[in-house]
Amino acid sequence: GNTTATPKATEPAKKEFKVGLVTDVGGLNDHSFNFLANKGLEKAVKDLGVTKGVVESKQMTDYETNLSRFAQDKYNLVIAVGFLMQDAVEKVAKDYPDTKFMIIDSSITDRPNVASAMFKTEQCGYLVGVMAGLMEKAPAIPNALGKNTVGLVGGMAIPPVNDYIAGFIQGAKSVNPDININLKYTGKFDDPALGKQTALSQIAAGADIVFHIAGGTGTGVIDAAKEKKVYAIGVDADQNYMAPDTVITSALKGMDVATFDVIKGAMDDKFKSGNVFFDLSNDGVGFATPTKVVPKEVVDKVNDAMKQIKDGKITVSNKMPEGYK
Amino acid sequence: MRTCLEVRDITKSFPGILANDHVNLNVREGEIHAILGENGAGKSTLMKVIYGLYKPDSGSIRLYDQELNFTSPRQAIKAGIGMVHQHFMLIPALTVAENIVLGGEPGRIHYQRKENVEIVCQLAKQYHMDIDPNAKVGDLTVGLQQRVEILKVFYRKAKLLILDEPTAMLTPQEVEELIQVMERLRSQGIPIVFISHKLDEVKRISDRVTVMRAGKTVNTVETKSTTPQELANLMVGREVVLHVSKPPQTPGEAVLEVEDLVVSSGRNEKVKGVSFQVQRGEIFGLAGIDGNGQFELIEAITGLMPCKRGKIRFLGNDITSSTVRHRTKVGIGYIPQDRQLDGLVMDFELKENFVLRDFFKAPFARVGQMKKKPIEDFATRLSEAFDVRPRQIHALARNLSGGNQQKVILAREVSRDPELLIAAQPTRGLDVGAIQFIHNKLLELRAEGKAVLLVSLELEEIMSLSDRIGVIHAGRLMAILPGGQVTREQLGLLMTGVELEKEG
Amino acid sequence: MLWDALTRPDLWAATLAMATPIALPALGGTFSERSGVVNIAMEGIMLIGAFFGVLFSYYTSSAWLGLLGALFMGALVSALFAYVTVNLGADQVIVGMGVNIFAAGLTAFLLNTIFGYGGTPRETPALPNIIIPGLSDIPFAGPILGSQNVVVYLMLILVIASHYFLFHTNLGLRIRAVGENPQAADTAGLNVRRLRYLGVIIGGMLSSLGGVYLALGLLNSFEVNMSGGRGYIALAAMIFGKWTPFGSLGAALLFGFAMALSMVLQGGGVSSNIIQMLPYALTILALTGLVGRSTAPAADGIPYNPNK
Amino acid sequence: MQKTIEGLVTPFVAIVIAVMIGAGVMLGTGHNPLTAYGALFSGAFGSTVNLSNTIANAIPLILSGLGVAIAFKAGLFNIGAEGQYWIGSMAAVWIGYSVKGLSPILHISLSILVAMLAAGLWAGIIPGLAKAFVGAHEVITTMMMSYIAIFLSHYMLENGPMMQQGFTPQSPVILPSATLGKIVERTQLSWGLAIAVVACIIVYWLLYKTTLGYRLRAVGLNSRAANYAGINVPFHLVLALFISGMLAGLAGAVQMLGVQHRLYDSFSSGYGFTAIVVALLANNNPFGVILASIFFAALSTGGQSMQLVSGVPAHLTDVISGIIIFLVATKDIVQMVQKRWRKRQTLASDKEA
Ligand SMILES: Nc1ncnc2c1ncn2[C@@H]1O[C@H](COP(=O)(O)OP(=O)(O)OP(=O)(O)O)[C@@H](O)[C@H]1O
Ligand SMILES: Nc1ncnc2c1ncn2[C@@H]1O[C@H](COP(=O)(O)OP(=O)(O)OP(=O)(O)O)[C@@H](O)[C@H]1O
Ligand SMILES: [Mg+2]
Ligand SMILES: [Mg+2]
Repeated sequence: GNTTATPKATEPAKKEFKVGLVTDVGGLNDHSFNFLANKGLEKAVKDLGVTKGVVESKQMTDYETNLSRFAQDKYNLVIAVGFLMQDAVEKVAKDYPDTKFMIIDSSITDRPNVASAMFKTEQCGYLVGVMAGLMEKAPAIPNALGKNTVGLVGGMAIPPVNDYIAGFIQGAKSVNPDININLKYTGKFDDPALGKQTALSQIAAGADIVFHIAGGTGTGVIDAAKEKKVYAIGVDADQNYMAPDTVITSALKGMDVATFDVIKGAMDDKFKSGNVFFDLSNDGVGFATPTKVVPKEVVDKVNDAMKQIKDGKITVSNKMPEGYK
Repeated sequence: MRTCLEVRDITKSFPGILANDHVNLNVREGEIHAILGENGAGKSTLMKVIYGLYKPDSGSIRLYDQELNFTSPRQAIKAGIGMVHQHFMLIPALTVAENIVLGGEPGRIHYQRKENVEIVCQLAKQYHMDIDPNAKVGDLTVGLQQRVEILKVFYRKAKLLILDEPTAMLTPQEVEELIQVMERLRSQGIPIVFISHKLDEVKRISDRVTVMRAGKTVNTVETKSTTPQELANLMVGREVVLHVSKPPQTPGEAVLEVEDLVVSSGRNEKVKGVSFQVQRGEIFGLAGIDGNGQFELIEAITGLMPCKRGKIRFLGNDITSSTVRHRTKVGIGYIPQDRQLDGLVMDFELKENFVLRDFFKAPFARVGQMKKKPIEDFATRLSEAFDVRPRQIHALARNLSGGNQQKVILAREVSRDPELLIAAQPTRGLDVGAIQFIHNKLLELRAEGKAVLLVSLELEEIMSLSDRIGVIHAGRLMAILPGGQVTREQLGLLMTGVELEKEG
Repeated sequence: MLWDALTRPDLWAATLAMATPIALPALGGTFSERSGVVNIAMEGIMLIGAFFGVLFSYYTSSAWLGLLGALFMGALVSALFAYVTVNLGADQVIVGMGVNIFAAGLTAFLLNTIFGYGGTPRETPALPNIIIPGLSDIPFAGPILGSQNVVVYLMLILVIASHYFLFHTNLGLRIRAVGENPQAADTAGLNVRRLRYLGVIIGGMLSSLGGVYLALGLLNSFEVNMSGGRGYIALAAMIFGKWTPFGSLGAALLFGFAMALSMVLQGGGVSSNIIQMLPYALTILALTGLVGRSTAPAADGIPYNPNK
Repeated sequence: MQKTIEGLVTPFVAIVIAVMIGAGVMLGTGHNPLTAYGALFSGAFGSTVNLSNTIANAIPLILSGLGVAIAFKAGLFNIGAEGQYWIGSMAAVWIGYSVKGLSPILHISLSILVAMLAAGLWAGIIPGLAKAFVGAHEVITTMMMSYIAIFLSHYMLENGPMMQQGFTPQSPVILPSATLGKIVERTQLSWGLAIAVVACIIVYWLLYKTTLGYRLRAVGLNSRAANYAGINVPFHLVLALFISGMLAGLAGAVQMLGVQHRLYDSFSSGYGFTAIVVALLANNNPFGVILASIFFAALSTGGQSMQLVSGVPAHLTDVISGIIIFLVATKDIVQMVQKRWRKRQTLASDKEA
């Protein structure tokens, strides 16, 4: 029983706090936001004693159905994972004003019962970009291919992916203006074989650090780096466990933290509607502790950049720089 | 003489049909035993039961002293039964040699191409059957395919041979060859069960005849002590007129004029400059050995194949490049040689097949909508007029016997009142009753002053019906002869490409 | 840019690597359809192979046992497929789709039940890459042919072996005969059902091997739906290759090449989405321009029941 | 009538057997099958809202299933309904938001018309012509065109011509004048249902009551005989794929105008492949397509409710649907059961005699 266990839906809620989670079509196995949001929810079950219900949507039309099903069943808070659910949340939230909703990666500001968790992943993308940019500058990394090239593998050209990429490029160029950025999209989030081939071709073209923003496809990217003995940067969660010698750091997007926080807030009657931003300043995004491959002075410089962003001295845009498509 | 095969009380039913009803059959060592019966009498079914393809509902079969209990042809083959099937059991995509050795390939794992070709050559030589072992069976003429079927059986060294209508598609020469082979086998003591609708063949080579009617065995008689007429009556259960009577008639103007026609299929020229005319009130017979371009010629006339050169005129108008539809409209009717492949949509209901040519026209359709009532009325009327059995216009064409399928096509084409009817092999595989019916229809058309172009591989049919006979060989028209006077031998020679001496 | 890409050995290495998981199920489909059973279940059987390959590899700590287990499961599911289609005469396309849906559901369900949502364990042993001593040192060909995963070499061997088997052995002749005309084969004394089982099961094992390549050859993990439509592409490759082993390989290579090329060409200013259409467009072009008609085995898809 | 009842017995028995197998799996994995199936059923049909959503989910399946069926009838395996769906969706949405100032009737009709035309051409031109004139196998061409269509939709939305100004890759919302009204509020059930039902009737009429249908079926069953009948076979092959594509495109249009109201950047609707199963299970009968679609829609909506209530993963519904498809296709299993039953009956009556 790794999934849910809720009492019968008809039973009246006593004092229990019920949280429903609707995944997008990627499902809980996506290695990315659905997985992480669910992780936050599970933590809430453990730490806060909430009751949870989880539904994996199979097609676009299921979003509305599933969200309203939770609302009908008098769930206190319903979490919609992913920007694809924006329209559905707007509709259902209007139909069920007494139910609270949280949407991840999308901005809904005109409903008092909707909280939108927005992540400034361009910021953490920037930081790992700085790290990669510095390491590409000789003589920072062992096994360097000497082509001053990094590989970026994106799933699709959609905001949750491109935010990272935009930040990464800005960060890398800020310290290493000549760096070659080899950006490819796989068009899929669930094809690790394709991810691996894509990364292999980048490595063959000289990339010695690959950064993936491609969910399950990305596991293949890390695998390629491991096989070719170059380096990889993980995404969303700390992915070092996948290949400890290969994954030097990960760009973190605290969806589990955000989910947990919003649940906790709602339980304590401190639910805040509108955009809730998660960024470096509130540890909503960040980067995983680098492995010892990354020289100390590089880490220092990254921390420095982090400070500057927090202080507002650097602003990172989530717009893709010119020339990247 | 010892009994070789004994069939007792075999019953086999299909949903709704009792195909074999307590059938008895007794085949002696060293005899050729003919089976006669109308289409659908149950002959093939019985043979398939013996061969293990169908499981009988009841009854028993003994081969010599051994009780047979077949569940598949494998056991029949092992027991020494060989069968040539009415509908060829060949694999067109494979070569002759592959077809012949299939199921009994020499060697263990590797397919021994060279050896197998050699085996087939030997076999062919032994039985005087010329064949190219490396040819693809799909490229062979029907007659050659028949040879492959027979060689297949010889390869297995059968103790008992079943031949289900082996001569239906052979030319007279090929029939002769086959008969010689059969006689040789008989002299070796191998009994043969032989099914045919051709009474003269049966009379000529069989020792005894068993007649089947409606799933039952009617009688078994010594061939010597009977006549074709008696056999026909026994088969049909009533008096049959075996000879067609063709009143003399003067033909009228030309309906179809073909001028220097060239037709090619793929890279080969199949018809190489043919010219002839068909006139009102005549049956023009086109004789030839299968594969000499006669079918390409008529497909070009009906518009199913393009012409490379030459002219086709119909009622004075050039139709060389008209569509099929146009030719149908102006009055060409066509009975294709392969009824199941070209003439019918097997999974359409009969009523839909009855209107295959005119479905788009009033009264069957108006502004693109099919009209149910007129179609059904039409189908019912034709079924009755042409005695299509069963009389169910909603039955699928697939579920009709071959003879009845043919009647559907004939009914459809004749009912359109065509100025010219092209009939290709219209009686192939049909029983005497059905043949007679169709021949009479063709003669009726002739009497009405229509033109008929008859293509047949069967010389008897051509000779008894045609007013004039064109002989085609290798894509060329060898001669056009008056129907009444020509002999079998003359035709036979022309068909093999020997020019007759010019007379006068 | 294009020329530059074409002269890079890694493009061709990627071509081969990408072609392998298409060629194997295409080969599998060829076996099945040559015996007269239309098989669109390759996608599902690949998933079965991928998942059980990982599962067995993890529990036995041997990728080779994983491979064997996957082949066994592929054979098992195919045998079920064969039973329903050959013995019971079910519509092969429907059942094939049923297998695909079933396999996608089953593997995802088992993945989550056994391993949870985080994916399969990292310590699953994978099948090794093989470095062929002499070959891998040759300048251009070395990186392409000299060091690939063992399954890639296996695939190449299997293509040749399949060609030999189908076209130069007695059993191959029999399988083809059954696919062309089962009734004729029956009257020649062949056991139609058994031969169709053979075709379907060999086909299933080959498709399964395609899945094993993805999960244990290329990677060492299973992802939900990781076959990613390759089973359907393999269907196209099989038809494209006119139901022959070398043809299937050729079509798979063409497809793999186009995939690899579209990866390399990305980033030149043209939208990646346009570039990613390349493999599909190229396939249509090649089909209409070069290959044209391809005719299935004559009895492909037609159940055989002698008593009907 | 008898035929219809017999036609329904097989799927029914198949469903019963599959449900029992599913129950076994649930017991084996520690779930309560009664709760789970109860949730599945009530999730699909248990309330007006659920029933409406189930029917709403069936609509695109009905329409694309009809498209696949009509191609099958003409002897063509259109495996690319998915792509034609996307083309239809794109076209409908584009007309839906960009053409202004039309009355609802006009606007909706125009969107639907353009969608059908675009999808029809998508299927008819390349796969159709290639089939008719080069003999290129339609399984390959329609499948490839399907992938191309999906990438085209990504292109349109990811900073492409149809992307709405702003953050997410999605098109603008269609104008109210292009929106199909709801039949039941707070559900996804729109008047697209009427379109689907009318489409079924038209397809039935077309196939069985018109000369066009006669021609298509003749070409599908025996193209040589069709040629002999004076039917232009290549033209009808193209036409069949064109009509087939039009229906899949209509599915997209109805979904966009009735439910989604804008185009999202997504991987696959999943309708294309399900449509194949729907068409085959329905034996290509237009009215059977309705039943089969509702069945799949119910499994899908009910399955998620099952996951919610009983904790049985939704993937298990895939396992069960797979088994059901298996069994429904296997008419003989059901016949075997029936035969055994009949035998027992005759035995009993023999004893009586
Ligand atoms: N597989 C079958 N299914 C249903 N009915 C069949 C089947 N085979 C034969 N029949 C029916 O059984 C009857 C006998 O057919 P059979 O083929 O034995 O006739 P036949 O004597 O060989 O005829 P012909 O002279 O045309 O070859 C026919 O009514 C036929 O329609
Ligand atoms: N499923 C079926 N149901 C009913 N009748 C069938 C079925 N399958 C075959 N038949 C009929 O059974 C008969 C036996 O088949 P067979 O192949 O021996 O043909 P036939 O009657 O001898 O035909 P022909 O005269 O063309 O040689 C055929 O008449 C055929 O139409
Ligand atoms: Mg017969
Ligand atoms: Mg016959």
